[in-house]
Amino acid sequence: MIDIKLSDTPLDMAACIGNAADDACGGQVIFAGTVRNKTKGRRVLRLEYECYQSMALKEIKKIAENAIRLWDIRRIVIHHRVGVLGIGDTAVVIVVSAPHREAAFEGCRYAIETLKKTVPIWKKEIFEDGEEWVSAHT
Amino acid sequence: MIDIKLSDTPLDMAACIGNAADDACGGQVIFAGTVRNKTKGRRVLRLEYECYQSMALKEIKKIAENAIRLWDIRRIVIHHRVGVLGIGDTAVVIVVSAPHREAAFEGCRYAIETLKKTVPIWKKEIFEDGEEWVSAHT
Amino acid sequence: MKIRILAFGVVKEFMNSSSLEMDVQEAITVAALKAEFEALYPEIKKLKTYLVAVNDTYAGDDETVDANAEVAIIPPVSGG
Amino acid sequence: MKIRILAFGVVKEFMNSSSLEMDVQEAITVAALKAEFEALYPEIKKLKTYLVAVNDTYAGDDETVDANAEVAIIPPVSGG
Repeated sequence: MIDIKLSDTPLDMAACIGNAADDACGGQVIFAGTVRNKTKGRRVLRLEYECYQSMALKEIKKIAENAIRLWDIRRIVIHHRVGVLGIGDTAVVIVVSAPHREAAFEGCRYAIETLKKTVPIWKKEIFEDGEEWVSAHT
Repeated sequence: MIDIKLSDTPLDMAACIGNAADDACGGQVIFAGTVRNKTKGRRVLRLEYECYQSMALKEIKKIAENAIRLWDIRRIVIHHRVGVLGIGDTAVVIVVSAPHREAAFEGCRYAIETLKKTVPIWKKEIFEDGEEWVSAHT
Repeated sequence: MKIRILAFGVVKEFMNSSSLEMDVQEAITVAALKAEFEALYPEIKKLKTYLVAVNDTYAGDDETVDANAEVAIIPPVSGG
Repeated sequence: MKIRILAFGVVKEFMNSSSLEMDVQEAITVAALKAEFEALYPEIKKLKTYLVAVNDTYAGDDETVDANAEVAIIPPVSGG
């Protein structure tokens, strides 16, 4: 079971976890990416996320399908937020349910690592004294 | 920040996650261990957990302290359930918050692996046709 | 032929627009398209790297682009 | 001296009790205590392994146990 979503309203962690519930699973690993108050010592005011929606959904779906193909995983939920996020807000939630915990850990870590490399979502960090598209420049 | 608990009532996942929130953290990794409906093909009716409470709390505290010592982790929550659990019930919740996700993954996995080896908690699986203390015999 | 190019993130910002219509030769390759885009917007060369997507899929330099394709310039992603 | 031994899980089950008072020599080692316990309850030898905790802490075979100690027999744990 795959459940993916791009949302411009706050992510519902409880719903993500509930959607991944499965009586045949003994382990659930969840990754939540949240907005940190500092980047390399500079105080962050907020983040602005944008995405190439159709392609982002397609790439997220690929990640979910690959995770299920590569590990013994029964359910995977990947919800990503877009728009303006404040400190402490949740940008991404990934929930992986598997019969055994090893697969849940591996699949969840694979999903977030791959998402950060392949999914066309971009964030701009707004600092007190400027702003920057993360990872854009060396 | 360390938050540990042994509970004979259902674990409150939302509270565990909330307790681990930290504005200096960009990643939260959560492990939830749930009761599976089958073990090696045998249908499970329920699990019964018991613990050596004072020592279990001490060992869980050691795990939390070691995780914080070994990785750049700011908060760790470890709540474990005892008593009778039905299929789908949550037996353990571990939440690790860290500035960066790698530490959160490593710390969370370390915590559950170590908990399963060192913390004096025992579970008995009740099947349709018998019961068994998990791991007791070869 | 005319093709429409979508822009996101830092690219949208220096283009001052979320899309662009470019007049290019028929069946242009991704490599040739990149060269024309770089000529129009030299700022793109300051990026760490960038990719091109054709119809929602990352495209290699040798692929050709036809008139109906949805083309997007993909600066380094930073989701999560 | 008399010491009190706590039992859990499968041990509690075959002892039919959650604790036991044993009469042992002063400053008995953990190893000697295990031997006496095994003599009383041979079922313990069927376990994959077991440990002894003294005052809430895993204890090595060479450690000694005094009369006020809280001793526990720890069959293979299975939390999580």
